[in-house]
Amino acid sequence: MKYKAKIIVRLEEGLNDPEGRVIGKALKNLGYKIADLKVPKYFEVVFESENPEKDVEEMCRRLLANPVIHTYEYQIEPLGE
Amino acid sequence: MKYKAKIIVRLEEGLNDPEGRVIGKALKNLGYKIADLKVPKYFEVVFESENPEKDVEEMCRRLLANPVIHTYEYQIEPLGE
Amino acid sequence: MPKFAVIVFPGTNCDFETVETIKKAGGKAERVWYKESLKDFDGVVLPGGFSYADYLRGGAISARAEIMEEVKELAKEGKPVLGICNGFQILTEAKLLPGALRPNKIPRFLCRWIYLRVAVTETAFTSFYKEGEVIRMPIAHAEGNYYANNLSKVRIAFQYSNENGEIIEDANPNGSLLNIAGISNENGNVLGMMPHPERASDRWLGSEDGLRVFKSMVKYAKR
Amino acid sequence: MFPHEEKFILKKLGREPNEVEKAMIEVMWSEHASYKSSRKWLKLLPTKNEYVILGPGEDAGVIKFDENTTIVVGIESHNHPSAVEPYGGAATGVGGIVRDILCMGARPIALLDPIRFGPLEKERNKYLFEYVVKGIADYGNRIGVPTVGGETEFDESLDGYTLVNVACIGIMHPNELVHSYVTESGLLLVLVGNKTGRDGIHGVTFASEELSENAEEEDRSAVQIPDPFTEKLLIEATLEAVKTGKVKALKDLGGGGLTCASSEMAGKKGFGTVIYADRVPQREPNMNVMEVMISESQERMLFAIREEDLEEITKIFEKYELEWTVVGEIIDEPRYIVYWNGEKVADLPINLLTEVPIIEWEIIEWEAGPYSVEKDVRTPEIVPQEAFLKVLSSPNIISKEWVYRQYDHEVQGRTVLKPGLDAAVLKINDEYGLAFVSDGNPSYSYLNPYHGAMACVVEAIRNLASVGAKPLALVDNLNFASPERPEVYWSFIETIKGLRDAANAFRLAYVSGNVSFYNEVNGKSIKPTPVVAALGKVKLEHITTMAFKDEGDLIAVVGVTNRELGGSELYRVLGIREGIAPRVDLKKEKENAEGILKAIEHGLVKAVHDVSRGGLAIALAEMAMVSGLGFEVDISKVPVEAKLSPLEVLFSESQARFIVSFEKENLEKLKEMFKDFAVIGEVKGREMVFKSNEDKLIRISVKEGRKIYGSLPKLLGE
Ligand SMILES: Nc1ncnc2c1ncn2[C@@H]1O[C@H](COP(=O)(O)OP(=O)(O)O)[C@@H](O)[C@H]1O
Ligand SMILES: [Mg+2]
Repeated sequence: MKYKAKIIVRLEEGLNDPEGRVIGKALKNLGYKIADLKVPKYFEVVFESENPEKDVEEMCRRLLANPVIHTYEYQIEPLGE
Repeated sequence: MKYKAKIIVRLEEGLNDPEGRVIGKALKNLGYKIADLKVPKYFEVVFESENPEKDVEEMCRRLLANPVIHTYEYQIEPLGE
Repeated sequence: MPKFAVIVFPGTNCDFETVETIKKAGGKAERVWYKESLKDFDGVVLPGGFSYADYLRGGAISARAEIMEEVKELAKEGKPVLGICNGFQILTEAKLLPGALRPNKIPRFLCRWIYLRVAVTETAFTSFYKEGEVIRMPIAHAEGNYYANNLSKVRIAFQYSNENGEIIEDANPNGSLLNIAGISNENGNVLGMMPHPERASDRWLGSEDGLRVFKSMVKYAKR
Repeated sequence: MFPHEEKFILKKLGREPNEVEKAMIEVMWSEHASYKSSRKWLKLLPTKNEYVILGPGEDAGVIKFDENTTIVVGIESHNHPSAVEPYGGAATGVGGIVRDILCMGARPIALLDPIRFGPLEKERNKYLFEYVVKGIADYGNRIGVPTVGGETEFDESLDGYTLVNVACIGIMHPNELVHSYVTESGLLLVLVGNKTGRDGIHGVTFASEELSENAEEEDRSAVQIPDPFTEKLLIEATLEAVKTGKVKALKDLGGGGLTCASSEMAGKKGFGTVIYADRVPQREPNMNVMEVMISESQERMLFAIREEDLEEITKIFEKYELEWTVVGEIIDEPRYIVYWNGEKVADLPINLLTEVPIIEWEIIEWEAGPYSVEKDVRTPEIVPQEAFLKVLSSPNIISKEWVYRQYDHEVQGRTVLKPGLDAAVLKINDEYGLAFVSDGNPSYSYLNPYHGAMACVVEAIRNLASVGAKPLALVDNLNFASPERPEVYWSFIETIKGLRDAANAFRLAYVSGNVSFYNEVNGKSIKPTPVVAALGKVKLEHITTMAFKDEGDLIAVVGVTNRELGGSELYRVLGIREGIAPRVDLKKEKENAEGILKAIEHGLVKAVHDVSRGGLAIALAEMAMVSGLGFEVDISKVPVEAKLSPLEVLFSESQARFIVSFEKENLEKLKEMFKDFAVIGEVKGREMVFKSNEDKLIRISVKEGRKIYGSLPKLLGE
């Protein structure tokens, strides 16, 4: 079966996020009232699998996220054959 | 009012996407059956605004995306005062 | 003469000068493409560069390559394993060293010369230094901000300092924890560092302070 | 395409070209690919001397460094694409020039990036600036080629636009030179690298037209996504392939894509080619033959190799996981034939693609009309201290550290002199280094294109001399507005004459170059902007920097100061657009540059800096700020030609001048070496002090000066 997973990888709460800070500041400089801006990593993966949950969980743990600094979440939807 | 916007910025279809290609290949090498992998940019913005739709649309056009190569979409939810 | 493998991943770009520097330090060295084998080598250097263009995270994809299993074996045998810049990122991503290298506090690539304080001399790569010695070499990275939630299994080898060896916030170019620029494992045979000692091994290039990293490594491998 | 061109084609072909043929001809005849309105004038430039192995004509110039070392150099602009998409435009500009160097068989070892923008007060300009720099950084760093210098200039005339030039040098053994043309038939054409997509289609024609207001929406096709990962693999694979000696010809795919690369490769020495276009790996579905043939997708190379060597060479490509395909072959008949799924879709005499007739635009005489802005103006009276602070804090003067810290200027382990000094120096062997620098002065060129062009050349040479390097070769990049405007075309011709005369005076040659026309926004021309990059050779022991070395050293000026403030930074910060551009006296330039080299060789000077933008005041301040040491000078001692006000002495941008610092005991020897030489003060304390006789004009601590000098991040809102 084919699936599509949307995966979000975030920095652990409490770690500061320099990239988000800089983009947030740039938007403030353009005049917007930014209270917070985050830039999590985001992946859209189309894949074939017998066991999509397990596969996506593994992809995150083995490659897409670094457990030392990241948490992750995902949604999986079936795409049919 | 405070709002939270989730903004996804994608490369136009058809453009070369080395990052997606390389990460997709890395997952394939780990044994997954990847058909397609994309790495859109993803922003979570908390901001204050009188006119949130207009502001987010502008933020995208002025800084977060370049309409020449990107498309973008967003969802906005109110957070209260 | 001990022979070192300088591993080349797709996108590695400090391999040639690293080979030359090892030779200058009295060792033999060869570039080894990441699909080749590491048998017959007395040590390994993972040089700097942009393996896989830093896509995903610096070092993340390389760390999952098969050759890293061989590197782990070598490390277990006590042979010297040195990771420089991208090589350091690979070592942490491969869990050969704890922690992670996050984007710099100013999230941009930063190329400049810095001062380092040598914090420990009992490693395979620092025996030619004096403890507390202040040395100069360049950094060149976008993700060099070292972070770990537990430093108990680590030896801090190099720290960013000012000219006088003071470990102060102002001397920290990337926001790393405790000004850490390089760490080794408990055993001292695996070391990762963000600064580039191979770029500070020729008097014309500004300093020869880095050469002793390689001299130490060669001496250690001979033992 | 013009009607008379269409007629010419009809006559030559004896029939109407079909659609595919027409598209290919159009691409090859575009201004960008054919140089049709500049070629005639470019011929004026000197292209030969004892160092030149290969002058203009192939992808890059080749010069001799020593018996074992050949240097390859080229320069390229990526102005339009960068104005539309600064990150990708600038990055792919780097990629393009790097492949030009690579395809001569050389390893790219250094980049320079002369870049120009509108004023930073405007958000759009700031955005263009930040992303151009990021694009260059991300690409150059990832392919492991150090960016060792460049220029960064801001000018009102570029509001909303950007000029992105990139120069690259490569190194190889003399035996490794590979040409871009074949000299035998039967060779296979192997396309290596990225898949071919629709990006860049009409890119060449795009670069030959003015940027219209809603270019962003229209010109999507001209923008490409940079892929430094593939480029780095291409570099290593290509060099490994070249080492086998079995690569018979090599070309990168740039403007004009496969059509341009294959027709030039085959046609140059009279051969032809058959291309099987459907074999080209395609990134997008449903591409047609025309798209495949003219696509400008990046990171692709075309190799010509013998059939028996195919396996050996392609093994190398496979090692680097690069896709390769045999897309065609070289034939004896000078024809250009394209097949698409077995069907012949194009069949042209190959010289219809490769030999484009020259068309002369209207040439006019310079009229003392509206364009003639060169008229004398009085320098307003302002307090020198105030003027100094204004000029020092100008975005054109302040340190560009914010830029070059983002570039890996150390990779490959050769960078002896790093960015921030007069010229970069790369270590070539244990004895010698290669100096590399670029200069452009559009504010002079605008006032006087002839002298402005000469000023680029002589400033580059002064920069080389300041670090102790003897000039070897030049390359030029000519950024102009539409040549269809008479005044633009005139300024272009004047520029070429200036470049010619200046180079001739030093017996130097232009080994490569680039012309970029149609740089206009909203119907407004940019200033004529020639940019010159120069290469020099320096003994490592002789390398000198602008940093003051010791307190008590004397400071002297070499050269004469005239009242020459037209186009100066002082006038710019005061909003004065008129004036007379500094005049270049080639004899003096030569004498003084040679004198400086001799003084360095004899170990007589400790610090040397040329005087350029901002005049004596800024040159001295830079020497102090780089070193941390102050000075005290009396500017009434500066050799002048006529009577000048103190302000004019401080900020005049007269050419042919240097500042040196040295030990007292060398004074007499130095005096003998220069016609115009005067001690004006000494290295002293931690303050910069300018006096005129007993009047104190300017006094500011080095520390305070450095704060202003380092204010670029602040201007960017950081
Ligand atoms: N875009 C850039 N990239 C790299 N280096 C730059 C850039 N712009 C300026 N620099 C460096 O800053 C220094 C000063 O530049 P500039 O004022 O143009 O020098 P000069 O006046 O001597 O020609 C030089 O070392 C130059 O290489
Ligand atoms: Mg300058």
